[in-house]
Amino acid sequence: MVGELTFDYNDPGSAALSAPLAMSELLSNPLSLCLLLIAAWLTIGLAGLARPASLLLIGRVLFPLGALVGAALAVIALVTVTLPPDTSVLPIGLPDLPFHFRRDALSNVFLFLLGAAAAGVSIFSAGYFRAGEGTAPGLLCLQYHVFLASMALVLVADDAYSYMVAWESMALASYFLVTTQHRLPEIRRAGFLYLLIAHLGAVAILLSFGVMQGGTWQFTFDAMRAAQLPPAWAGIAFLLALVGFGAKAGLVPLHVWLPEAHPAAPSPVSALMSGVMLKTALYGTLRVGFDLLGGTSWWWGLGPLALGLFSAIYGVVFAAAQTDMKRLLAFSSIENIGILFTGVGLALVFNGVGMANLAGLALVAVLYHAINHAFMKSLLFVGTGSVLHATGERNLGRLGGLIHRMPWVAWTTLIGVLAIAGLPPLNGFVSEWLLLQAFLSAHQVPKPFLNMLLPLGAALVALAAALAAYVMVKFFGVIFLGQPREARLKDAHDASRLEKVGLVWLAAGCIVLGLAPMQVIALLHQVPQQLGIAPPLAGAAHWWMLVPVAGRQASYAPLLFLLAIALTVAVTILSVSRLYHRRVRRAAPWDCGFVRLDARMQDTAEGFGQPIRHIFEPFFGMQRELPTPFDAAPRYRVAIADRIWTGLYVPLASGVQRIAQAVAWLQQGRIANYLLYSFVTLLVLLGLML
Amino acid sequence: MMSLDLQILNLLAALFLLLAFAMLSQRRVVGLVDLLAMQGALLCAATLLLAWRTGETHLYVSALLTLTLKVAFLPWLLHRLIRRLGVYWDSETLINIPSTMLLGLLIVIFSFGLAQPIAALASTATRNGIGIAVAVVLLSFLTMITRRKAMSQVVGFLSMENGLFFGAMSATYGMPMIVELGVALDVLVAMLVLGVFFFQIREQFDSLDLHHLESLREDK
Amino acid sequence: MSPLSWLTQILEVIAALAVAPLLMGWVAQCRAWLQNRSAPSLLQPYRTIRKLFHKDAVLAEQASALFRFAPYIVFGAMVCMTAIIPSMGTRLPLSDAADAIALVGLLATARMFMALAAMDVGTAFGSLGARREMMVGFLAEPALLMVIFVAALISSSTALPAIADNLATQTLGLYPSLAFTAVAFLLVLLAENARIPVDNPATHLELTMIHEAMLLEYSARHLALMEWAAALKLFNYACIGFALFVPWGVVTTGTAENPLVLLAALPILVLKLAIAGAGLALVETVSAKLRVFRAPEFLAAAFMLAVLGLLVHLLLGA
Amino acid sequence: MELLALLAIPLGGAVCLALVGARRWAPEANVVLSLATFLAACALTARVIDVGSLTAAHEQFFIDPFNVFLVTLTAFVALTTSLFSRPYMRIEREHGRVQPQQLRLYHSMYQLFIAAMLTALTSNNMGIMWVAMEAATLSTVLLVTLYRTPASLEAGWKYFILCSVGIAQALFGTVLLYFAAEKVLGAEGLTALLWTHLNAVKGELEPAVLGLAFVFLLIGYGTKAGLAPLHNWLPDAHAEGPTPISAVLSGLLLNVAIYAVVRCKVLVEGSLQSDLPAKMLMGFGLLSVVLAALFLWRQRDVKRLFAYSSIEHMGIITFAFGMGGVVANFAALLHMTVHSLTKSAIFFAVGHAAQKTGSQLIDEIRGLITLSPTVGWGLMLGSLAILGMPPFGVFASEFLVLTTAMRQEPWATPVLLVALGVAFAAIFGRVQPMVFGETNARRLPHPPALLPVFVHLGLVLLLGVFIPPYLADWYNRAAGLIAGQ
Repeated sequence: MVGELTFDYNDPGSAALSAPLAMSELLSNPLSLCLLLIAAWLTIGLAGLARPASLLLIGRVLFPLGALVGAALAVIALVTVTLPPDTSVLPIGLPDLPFHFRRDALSNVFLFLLGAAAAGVSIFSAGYFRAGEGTAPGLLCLQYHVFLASMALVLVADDAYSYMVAWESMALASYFLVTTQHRLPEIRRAGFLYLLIAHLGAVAILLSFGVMQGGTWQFTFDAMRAAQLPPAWAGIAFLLALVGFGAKAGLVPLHVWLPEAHPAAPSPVSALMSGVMLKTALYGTLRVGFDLLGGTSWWWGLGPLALGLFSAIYGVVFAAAQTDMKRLLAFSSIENIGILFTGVGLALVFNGVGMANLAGLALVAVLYHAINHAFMKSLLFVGTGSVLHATGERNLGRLGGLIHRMPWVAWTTLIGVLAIAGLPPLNGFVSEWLLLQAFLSAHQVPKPFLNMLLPLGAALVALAAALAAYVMVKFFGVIFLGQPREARLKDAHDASRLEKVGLVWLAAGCIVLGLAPMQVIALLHQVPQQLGIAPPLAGAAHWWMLVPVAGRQASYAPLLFLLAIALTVAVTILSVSRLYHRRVRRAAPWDCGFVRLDARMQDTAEGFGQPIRHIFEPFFGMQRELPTPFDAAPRYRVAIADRIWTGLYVPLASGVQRIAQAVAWLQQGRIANYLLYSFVTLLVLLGLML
Repeated sequence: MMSLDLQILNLLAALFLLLAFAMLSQRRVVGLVDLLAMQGALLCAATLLLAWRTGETHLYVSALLTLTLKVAFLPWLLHRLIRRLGVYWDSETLINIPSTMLLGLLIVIFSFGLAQPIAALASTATRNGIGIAVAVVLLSFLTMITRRKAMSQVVGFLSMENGLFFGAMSATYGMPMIVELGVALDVLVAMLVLGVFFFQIREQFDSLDLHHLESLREDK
Repeated sequence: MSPLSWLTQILEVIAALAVAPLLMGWVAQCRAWLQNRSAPSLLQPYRTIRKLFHKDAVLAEQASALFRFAPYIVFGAMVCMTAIIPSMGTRLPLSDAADAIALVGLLATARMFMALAAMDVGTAFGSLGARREMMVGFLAEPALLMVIFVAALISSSTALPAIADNLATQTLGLYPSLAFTAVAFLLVLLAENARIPVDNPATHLELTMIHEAMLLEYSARHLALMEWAAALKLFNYACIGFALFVPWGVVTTGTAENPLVLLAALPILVLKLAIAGAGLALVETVSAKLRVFRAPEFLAAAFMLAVLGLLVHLLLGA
Repeated sequence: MELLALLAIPLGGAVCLALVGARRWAPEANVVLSLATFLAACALTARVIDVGSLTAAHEQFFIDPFNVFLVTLTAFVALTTSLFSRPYMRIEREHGRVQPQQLRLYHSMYQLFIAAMLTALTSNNMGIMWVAMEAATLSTVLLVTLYRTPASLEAGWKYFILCSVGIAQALFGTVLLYFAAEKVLGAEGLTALLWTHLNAVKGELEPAVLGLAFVFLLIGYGTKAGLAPLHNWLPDAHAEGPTPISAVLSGLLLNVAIYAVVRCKVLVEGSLQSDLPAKMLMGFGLLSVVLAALFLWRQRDVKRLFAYSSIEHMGIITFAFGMGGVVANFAALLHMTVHSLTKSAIFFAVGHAAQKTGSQLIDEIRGLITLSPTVGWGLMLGSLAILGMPPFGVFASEFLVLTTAMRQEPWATPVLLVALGVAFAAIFGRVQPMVFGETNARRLPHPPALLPVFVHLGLVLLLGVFIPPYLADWYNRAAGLIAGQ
């Protein structure tokens, strides 16, 4: 038996809850405020077109303004999360289907995610974008803010049409942002692949809406909630939605566009795409699965669960093998998306078998991790952006030792690295902890086999998390530590002031989210509560201590934890320097007495990935070039190929090619044949009519 | 025993069909045009007979149209074109003659079967003509498919038009006047356009053989 | 949380700090006996640490602040673990601060900082050691988690003290699942503490070393802290093992009122440690060092065993 | 009155331009005439909006919500196309691709073509509609062959033969219709072919005859609408003619043909109590979508590419009409509108691109966005619009079509999904490198006439996010009318 879900928080937490109730009179309709802010984003974007070439206007005015709007959105979403849903209708769209909007706790959580991350990224972009990089700054500003606005619209849309419009505008805007450097063929290819898969996904989502619709012209989400679908059709709707949203989220095997597109974009855009845009897909899955379809059947969860676990492992393993820092981060995003969808699947299963508390727990874990990932991944991506600007280098093999040249970027990035590696007391750990706690109760699911298999999922999640730590050591160590692998890295410069602000904002987010889990969870739990998945929280012992499920004594108190470590470290430092001395002498590295040490002797990115490539060989299609002892200029090269790309997509394309070739035979340019076609068609139709 | 004029009408219909078969097998372009002219003549005769029988004035007009256009003008135009362009023979048909005839036979059966229910409904005396008309339309379709020379395709097209008119006549004693005029006008314009066409094609490829016109294709 | 209980907490930590190097020395001594070598003194580790503290620290030119700071963090992490793990008493102030999963996270933190510090100087061996350490780590961590999960499922808690409590207080039952996990845990312990067959703490043959390779650039007090942290790590692992498999003899009551009750637990702990150390030495003596890229298979075996334990528990409910 | 103006202006214009079409100011005259026609169309629309459906000239002409919006659309696109063709044909002339007398032919035939289409749309008499359709074909045949290149001649020849043969079938269908009609309406030929009357008595018409008639009519007008497998003339004709003609062929003529098919379908469905006609339309629609998508995959010529895309969209429209029901019809009508606007806009942009780079081959058009940003963005946005990317209007209609299909004909949706995906990959994969990347041509002096492009795209965008109420009401009425309500 599972005890009731209890999180403990006292005054600060409940203050965070009661404050909005006080403010609720003040802002009668938060949704309208959100819509205003979205409009503000659009106007900022359009303002960019006024003087497309002026960096002063765009960099010093517009982007900071955009950041402010983002922050405001985050604040509103935060303080109104406990309010009941409110809706509004805009008289545009299809004749009998105006744009419906609705704000509820679920939207709030993701709006907060979007606003907070966007604030950091925008302020960073203010210092980041420079002239003469492909698209004109003004146009860039437009695309950027349209991207933000459309993401926000996706989160508040309340009917299929406005949702799809916002959804595809998002894809379109991001596509143009990805192809900023359209002169490079590989970037064009990336953009093409991205938009193609995004569009296919969108059509799948569209069809799923088509299944869920409540009848003629009944495309509002309310109608869909009301519509009573036969289980089979509901299942089809969910699977279609899963395919569509999976394509956008980069769920394996629909992930191929992601590692191409994310690196191709300018770093702040990569940050938004990885940190926020992928989450809109998560939002869609939750909206359809739990809200529109009511998450009735437990077996729906199996799809996200299986795909999620596979994506998690697949993504992190490939991340370990990458040599391009942004590709590495992109694959790590696939991993995190995998973890998120695993959680969704778990929540669906729990919900389907009626274990309300655990469903709530899993859902909260998912939302928490989504927010965390938004902060960490944005932080890391903008960090790579600064590195890219400072060195003009994306290849890990040509970086190194940057912690001396760019301390700000290095230390903020270190926070992100530790967080995404899931280390306490930072935020990444909390969400994974919650997810593991949820998994720990999975054996109580009253389904044969499932109750055996689910706990193994925990093992895979743990494996993914551990591998993430490996990847992150590689990422940080190779870029920032060791000796510079290139001479010109010596004159790398640190981030500009605005960039620093952005970095610090995101890093601070990682820390705060890590230290105040109770308060965050108290807010997040509004979502399962409003969706009617889980009962409200029961208050309990201490505001600083997190307890997942009462009836199992397990707890985690990050503040205490951090204090303890800090205390010990401080005491150690003090005592060591008191009892002994603090003399330090600088000398050449010892390195077992080897004298002529140079940068090329450190581990390269390939070298660091070697054990993974060795252990997970079946995942990769590898071509190695090994030097023979007699090579005059020995060189080692290894190329990693994605088996899914070569095994699924390439055959698919060539298949269509072949079919097209076969069909082309119909059209040989001979008029007699064409007449024959008409003739035969005529006879056939006449025959039908007889 | 039906009345004489009806018998004649049926005879004309049969001849009409026969001519269609003749066209299917005829390989000399000049011959084709003559056959076309004869078809026109038959059509005209049938229309006249019908007009006399029913006393519909507009049938006289349409007979007149047929006479001027299909019996006199178009054959003359085509002959002139043939002489000017010097295309007398069609090259080998795409399908050899006997099998074409066989196909034609099947088509005739099909179209008769098709027309029976309609003919049953028809109140006109010439209801059996409908089947013939359908057959002729399809046969000339077949002619167009099997020919290689632009000229013979045109002839096929015109005989298809004849078939249509025959159908209209035998089903409903002809279309409303205004429509008939419009159709006739269209056919006339079409022929003029064709004339221009032939010369353009000739000056491009100095031949009217259709295999020159097979460059726009997808299978390369 | 009475101040007395905090006192108890501090006492436990101090005891751990004191005992940990002793354990190292004891294992070394047992190994020497088993291998017919003349054994070093039991106090050798203390001497080493003291000597190191007195030396002047030598840092490589390109070492960054991270390099200097890492030893303190690693040491601090290990000390915190001692505070959380119920080595002598449960129900201590800090025991709620983190459950077993958080402990694994703490281990990972320490490992990560070690690895980063090793890469910081940019020597060939440093990065090599870091890579190998992380490889061992990412395989050992899930295995350890699985081990803990089994215990957690049995006592429906992921907090070590609670697990220890439950296992200690309830009537003695046989848990076949725990048998599997015990073996898995042993393998993980060997790997994580740089023991034969995965690594050899005594080696200085560069190409085979993992843990040592990361410490190459350290000297003086930094090295001392690292060594001490390593000792604490072994101690912590041992205590985790006790908490999971032989939780008896841990003080479960009255720690809040009277710190001195811990003294009752101390001899039992020392006894357990002595046996464990001897066993460890035995294992190290009888087994041969694996080649580095065999280590994954070794740990994969541990992982599989732990998972098997899990399945067995789910199947038999025990 | 407006109707008279509507038909007389282009007809008279054709005659005048036949005389003076070679003058320097002929293009302007062309624009002015088209403008006048458009104004007449607007007047007519206004009239219909307040008095509702009306007939004229002894019921020979008939205006109802269904065709009046097509009339306005036709007049509008004709106007914008004439605007576009003004500089375009000038440049063609400078390049020496056309001679003055050919320009004369071009201008006069352009007007004649408009007149023919407007007649076909407004005529109430099925026979006259047929005549007008044939006239539309004939007037464009010589325009397709305007350049006298071998390819254009071939294209023209195929266009001529295939369409004439096809439409001959339509004539036979009309004959059968008449045959069935006069049973009910009596032999005095004036009323028996009038759609309004036929529609009034469609219940009593003889099903067997109407079935056959529908087959012939479908084959006939379907050939003109470019439904697979009767489409073979279309890509050739669209690719080889002058771009303005491609624009009107794709944007307008196909619509008119579809219009004819739908008119027939309404009658036949009323008489036949089976859903066979609907099934046929759906079959043609799906086949066209699939085949077109596959052919798109192999295109090297940009105008051919978009010609096939027209086939694809005609397929979608036909499929939607086949599904029937108010929503589907609404979607189909909307799709007709946005498709003709978008496609003509694309052809404008493509025309300028081809002129700038001096080639129609996709591989030789590169980096338009640097060569001429307006053309580049026009082509990019146009292509995205035609591929059904919101917020453009094409998405709105595809949204309705797909959702309705999911509800009514689930079996068809996988086919549509795959076909749309293939088409997207094919078109976008070819357009992107044309717009982006390094250019290989120098800028040309003359300014492109891109006003039409962006006006069209703007309208499509508007229709995507906001359909004006009266327009919506109009669609709804037409949709209801087609649905037989």
